[in-house]
Amino acid sequence: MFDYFLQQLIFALAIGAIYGLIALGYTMVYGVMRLINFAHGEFFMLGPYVYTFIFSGLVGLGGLAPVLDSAIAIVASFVIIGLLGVAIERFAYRPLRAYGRLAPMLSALGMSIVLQSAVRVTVGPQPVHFPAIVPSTPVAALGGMVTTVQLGILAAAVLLMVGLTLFVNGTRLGIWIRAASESWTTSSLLGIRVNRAVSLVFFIGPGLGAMAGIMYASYYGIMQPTMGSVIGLKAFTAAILGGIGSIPGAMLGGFLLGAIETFGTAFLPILSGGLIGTEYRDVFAFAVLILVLLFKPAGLLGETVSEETTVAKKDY
Amino acid sequence: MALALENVSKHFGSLVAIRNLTLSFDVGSIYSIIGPNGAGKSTVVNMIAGSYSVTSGAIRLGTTELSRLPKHRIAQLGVARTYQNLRLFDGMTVLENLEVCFFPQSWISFLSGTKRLGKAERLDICHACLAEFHLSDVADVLAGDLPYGRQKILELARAFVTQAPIVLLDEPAAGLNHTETKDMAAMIAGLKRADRAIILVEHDMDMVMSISDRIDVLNYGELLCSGTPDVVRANERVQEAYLGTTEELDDIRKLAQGRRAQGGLRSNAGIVRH
Amino acid sequence: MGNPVIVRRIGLLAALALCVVLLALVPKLPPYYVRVVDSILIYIILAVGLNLVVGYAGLLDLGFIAFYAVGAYAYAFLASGQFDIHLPFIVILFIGAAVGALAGILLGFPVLKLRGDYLAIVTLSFGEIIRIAINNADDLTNGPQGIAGLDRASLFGLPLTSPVHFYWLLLALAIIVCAGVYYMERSILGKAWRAMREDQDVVRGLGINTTTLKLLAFALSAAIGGAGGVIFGSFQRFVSPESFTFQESLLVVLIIIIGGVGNIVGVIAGAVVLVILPEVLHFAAQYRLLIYGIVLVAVIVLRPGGLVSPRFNLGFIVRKVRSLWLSPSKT
Amino acid sequence: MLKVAGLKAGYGRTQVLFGIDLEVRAGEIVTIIGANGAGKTSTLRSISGLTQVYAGEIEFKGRPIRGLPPEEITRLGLAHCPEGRQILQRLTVEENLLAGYLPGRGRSFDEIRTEVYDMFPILRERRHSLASRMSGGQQQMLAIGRSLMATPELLMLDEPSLGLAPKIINQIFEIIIGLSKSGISLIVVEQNAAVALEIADYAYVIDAGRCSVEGGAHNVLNDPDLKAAYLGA
Amino acid sequence: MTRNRVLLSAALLLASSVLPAMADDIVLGGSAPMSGAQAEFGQSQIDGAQLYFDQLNEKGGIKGNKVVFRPLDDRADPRQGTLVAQQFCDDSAVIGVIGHMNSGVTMPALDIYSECGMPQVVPATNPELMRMGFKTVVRPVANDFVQGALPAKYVTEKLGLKTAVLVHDKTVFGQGIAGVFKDNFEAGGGKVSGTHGTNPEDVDFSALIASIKLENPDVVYMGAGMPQLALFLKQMREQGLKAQFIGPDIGFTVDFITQVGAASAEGALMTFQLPPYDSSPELKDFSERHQARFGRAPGPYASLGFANAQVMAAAVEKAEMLDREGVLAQLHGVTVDTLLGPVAFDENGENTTAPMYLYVVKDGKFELIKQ
Repeated sequence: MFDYFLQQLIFALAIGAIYGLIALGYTMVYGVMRLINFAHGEFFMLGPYVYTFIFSGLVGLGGLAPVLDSAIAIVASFVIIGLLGVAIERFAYRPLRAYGRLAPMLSALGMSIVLQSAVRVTVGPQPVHFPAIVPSTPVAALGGMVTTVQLGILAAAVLLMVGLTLFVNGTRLGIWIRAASESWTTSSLLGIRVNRAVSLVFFIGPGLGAMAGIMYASYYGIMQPTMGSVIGLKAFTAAILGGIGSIPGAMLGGFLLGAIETFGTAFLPILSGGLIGTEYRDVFAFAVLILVLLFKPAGLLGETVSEETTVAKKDY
Repeated sequence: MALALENVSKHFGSLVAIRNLTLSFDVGSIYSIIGPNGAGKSTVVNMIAGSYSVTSGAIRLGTTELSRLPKHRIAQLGVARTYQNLRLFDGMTVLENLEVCFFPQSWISFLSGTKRLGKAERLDICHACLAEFHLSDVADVLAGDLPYGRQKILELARAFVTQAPIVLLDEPAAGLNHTETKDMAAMIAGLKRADRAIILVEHDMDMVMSISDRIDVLNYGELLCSGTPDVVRANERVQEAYLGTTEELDDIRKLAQGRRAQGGLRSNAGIVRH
Repeated sequence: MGNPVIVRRIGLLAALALCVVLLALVPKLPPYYVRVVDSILIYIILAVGLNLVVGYAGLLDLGFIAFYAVGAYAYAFLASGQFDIHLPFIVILFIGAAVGALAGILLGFPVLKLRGDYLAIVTLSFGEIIRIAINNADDLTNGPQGIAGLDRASLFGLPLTSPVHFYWLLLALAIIVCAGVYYMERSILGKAWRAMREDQDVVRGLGINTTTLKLLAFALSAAIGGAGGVIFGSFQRFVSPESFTFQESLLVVLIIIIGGVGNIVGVIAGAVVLVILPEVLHFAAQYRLLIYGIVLVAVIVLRPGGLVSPRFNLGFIVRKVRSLWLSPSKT
Repeated sequence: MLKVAGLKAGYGRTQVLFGIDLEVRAGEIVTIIGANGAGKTSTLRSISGLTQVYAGEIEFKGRPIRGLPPEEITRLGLAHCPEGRQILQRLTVEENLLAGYLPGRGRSFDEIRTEVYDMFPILRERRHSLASRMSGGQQQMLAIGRSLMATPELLMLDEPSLGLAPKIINQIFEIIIGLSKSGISLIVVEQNAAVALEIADYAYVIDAGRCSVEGGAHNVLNDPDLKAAYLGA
Repeated sequence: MTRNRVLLSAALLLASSVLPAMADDIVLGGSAPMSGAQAEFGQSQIDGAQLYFDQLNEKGGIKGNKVVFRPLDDRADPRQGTLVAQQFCDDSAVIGVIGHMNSGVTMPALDIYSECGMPQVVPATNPELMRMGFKTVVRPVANDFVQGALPAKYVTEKLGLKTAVLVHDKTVFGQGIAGVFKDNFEAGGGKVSGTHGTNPEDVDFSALIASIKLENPDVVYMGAGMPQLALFLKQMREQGLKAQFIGPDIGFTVDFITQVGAASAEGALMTFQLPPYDSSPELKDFSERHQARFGRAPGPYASLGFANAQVMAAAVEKAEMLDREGVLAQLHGVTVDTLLGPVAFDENGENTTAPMYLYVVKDGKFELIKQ
């Protein structure tokens, strides 16, 4: 049984890493804009498509070594989707800043429909095989089986998370983002160009989402226009669970959600004697979320703001 | 009915905002709480109204202990207040700002209609109140559209419309000019009733001195002095706490003079009145 | 132009008459259009209900469709061969509303302490939990198969079979709901809600229990959702979980925002636009959703405050009618 | 250095400033005093671009700055240390300083940071603690230090003594004098008018959104009428 | 408000002017999800039907009349489905409908079609549909009973496998077909040791597979859509679960094998309503035409869409009057050789001989198992 547990833990970590990466995008955007960016799942979906486009383009042009082609395509996807994020913020969200929080949220919802439909009508609705970037070989570890792809995902995700943490905590640009998350007014008084900080966030968030998308496609071997909807919602849940606005919270929330889902599937039927089947996995995940929020109303690592100190009078 | 603070303390983390404060307020008088910034005046008001919890000690209204009750219960028992920064319902009319105060206080009274004012009755009271505060002409104007001074008066009216026995006024003169402040003082003085205690937190000394029956001076969360305006005015420690000691000022003065000696500045320009 | 008051009166009368005539003409349309109008009316009812929570109480509820589902399944359980219970439609309508309200209070309790976005995600979770539970409880609900062959509804002996019958029923209910909400909005309760939306802290300082206020909003809105669900069930005569997805919840929220939050006229406009838009876009075949999304973003960027200005609300229309008709001297 | 003429400003439909004229010359300490809510803070916010300006001229170093966004005004060398300190609570002391540092103004981060730490040794001591854990006085020092990171030529301090113990207040004022000596021009908005007038060169009295009196600080301090009106004595 | 009025009138105008048809054209409706999560399957079906009608028109249409195929998107939403149904009913030019793909969407729509006497060929496979007593509808494709029974028989009788685990996606189709498999498997002496529900859009089954591994069954039957079938099998093989994998028709595509990987897919069983694409010139021709017309191999339901169109066209061909009544009179009695093979209907409208074929993946290709 312990082996079984360890095996499940490996799965939980792999999927949790992907959730966490996407959740980072939600949380960063929320941090500076107080916006639930419903379009974020679509950046995740676009990642593998853009990657494939560039990769096959490179190969078509003669290409370099496959590893180099991959690397170039990965970086280019990050940049292209990051820029797309910046453009969307500029045109679909920025004009709505003065109109409360519902209007930009709605706009994000619309953008999500647009992006997903656009991909569907250009490449067709069918799932497409996505060749693994790293060949998948099983490795025995911890009494279970790990594939190289899982290890790769975990490594890449942790690398990106550490990189982001270092960037946000250690560099001037990172500090600017954190300052803008806390107060636009104060930041602007300090000479921080808040709009640029916002753009930066809309570059990094979608870029990370795209990275998660490429990992995901590589892990499961497919990509499809609708792949961002469900996982986007889950990652958003993870961000809330960790405390939205908090970067470590998003990572924690991602891994936690991965664990809840995996262990829910693995142990719910066993522990309930078959009474509660795996089909209740999402109910279980949502129930855990609600429970956490009952005791920690701002998520695990979110800051509890007492109502007396909330200056914003109108929440919605 | 009397409001009493008994050995009340309030800590914010490691910061002690109020230390063992004991005060009591009886109906029929106007009280002022003064003191330097950060002395704990607003904390006292917020604790009475239930916005802040009490770290230790008790606050009682008559025989009821307020300090454990939720905020809306405290208000229902008869504590009304205004806020340091205007907090009106900007998107509602002046009349509606008052009307809301008559929302039925519990499920039972809401459903059964007992102890519940009829609409006509409610409106009569509100209109009478508006008349009393000279706001009748703007009854249907959105509160947010009123000029600052009248918004202040509306907030005052909202605190008085339910005839609460305890009214807490948090800096009613803040932001008003001299004439307005004088009017405000007269208005508050005129609201003194035998069945009502008015507690004022205010910086404007003219107002405080002219209308208060008793002044409590707070410093570092403790009561520095308490008494009639004359007593307080004469108290040296109060003067010190408010104006700073002369020696410290001297040091700064010396430094300032050293700097000015460089010259070329407008230090000695005459006074121009616009 | 003679007496301007008279001219304006005639104009107003003509406008009102036009509305009545248009509404009376709907049954003459081909059934497809009647069905579209029926859909619009259902969404108006739902959106006006949800608006109580989002627009008046200022709480973003992303799981509203759960109450709709509760209502629809109430009809399926109580008027079909599923348990061989066949209650009259009108009885189930009230039961549906009551069960909806109960579910609303149930949801209300855990979320009251939560701030905006946390509240949104918890309501979303609640909606999903309800849908998944319906999908999984095979013995009770037939799971994904849904419950088919629901009773044909009848009201006071009149059978409700065609889209036209439902048009009249839905129109009546929509008017009742709009009028009820309009009355509530102007009552002291509505004022307390508005005040709470502006500054919940001060409202508490006025002696108002905001917990009660919020629960009341949840319960009322859920009751409307439940009643809407009952009608939906009796109209389709088939219920299955796929009618109650998160997308449906979002659609109702969209209707409110597109139209203008907190404004019944806006909600009506929003429902009209968002129900008709996909129908119009049928010609675009696979580009349909793409164009829909583009229109959505365009509308919101161009009119961020909603299609209908907050000033143009039901109160405004009523005042206009009053001032022009009832007391012409005051114009 | 700074010239403001006929400034009218407000928040949406509520106008709060009805015509402010003021001037700051190089090296001066100018103080703005007046009743709470009279418009002192709004004046500073209008100058730094935070409050909507309806009419009037604002010129900094001969350049009109009305309508510029706050960050660009700061980048020109006009820093604003806001009321209530507005420390970024979730950042550490040093991160707050880093947030305030503007590259491209000719001085390195390390250089200014050392200066600030020398001025406020307590900040160096607690450089890695979260700003929210600092006491009120320390936060005020941090706020001033942070403003200095932008190498300002004119620094506007809004209520630097607010909520501070008298001893700390005196320290703050000593620092203000020190800043002035190092060549920074200052506007100090103060409720504690008595001390503010002691250290200032020139004073403006604002009353209900208008400039009612101006003059050499000492003359204002010693004017019997003004004393009665604004100094609470 | 003016904006809304403009929008409204524009809406009504546009809605009434969708794809105008010539007076003597034969207008046939079709409906399936063409947007949203199930767009792939719906679109493949529509494409298949379109392909046949194009082919028909090239040959001069039916009795010299051009066939206009008018597909409408139902988004797999029952409410949308009723609107689409009503729209077809209202348009007197429409004399037959192929739709809907989802049983849940078809269910409330049946009522509407039958009320306006609309001849309907239904692609949805839920057995329940044809037992509701509607006389306006036929189903050429095999229902889930046939599809679930065939592989169950094969693995118990021919392969002698004893234990099975069922996985389904909690949809009407997935759950229904898994249930049928279970009944037949148990009837054949097998034992079902567990049934697991997933969500229709799940992609990660690793936790579930690990727990199935504990049960170590001989057979894993999965009632789900694509790409879930492929993902499940791939992850199953990655974890070294060696059980016999069986899936339904929806996985009978080239994509299935590419997505799983030829090595991992080896040995998987799949049911399908058609003989192999290369088994007859018609099928070969279909496959090539599809590739030529749409630039891709036939999607999961393209051939079924094609066959449904063949049935509808045959009924129209035989009709004396080119109206609904005329077509309806012929609908039940029609016999036609389709891609599926010969089609004829019983009193419920089910195909009496609805064929079902079992395939095994061998060397990266589907190979028919001859019985």
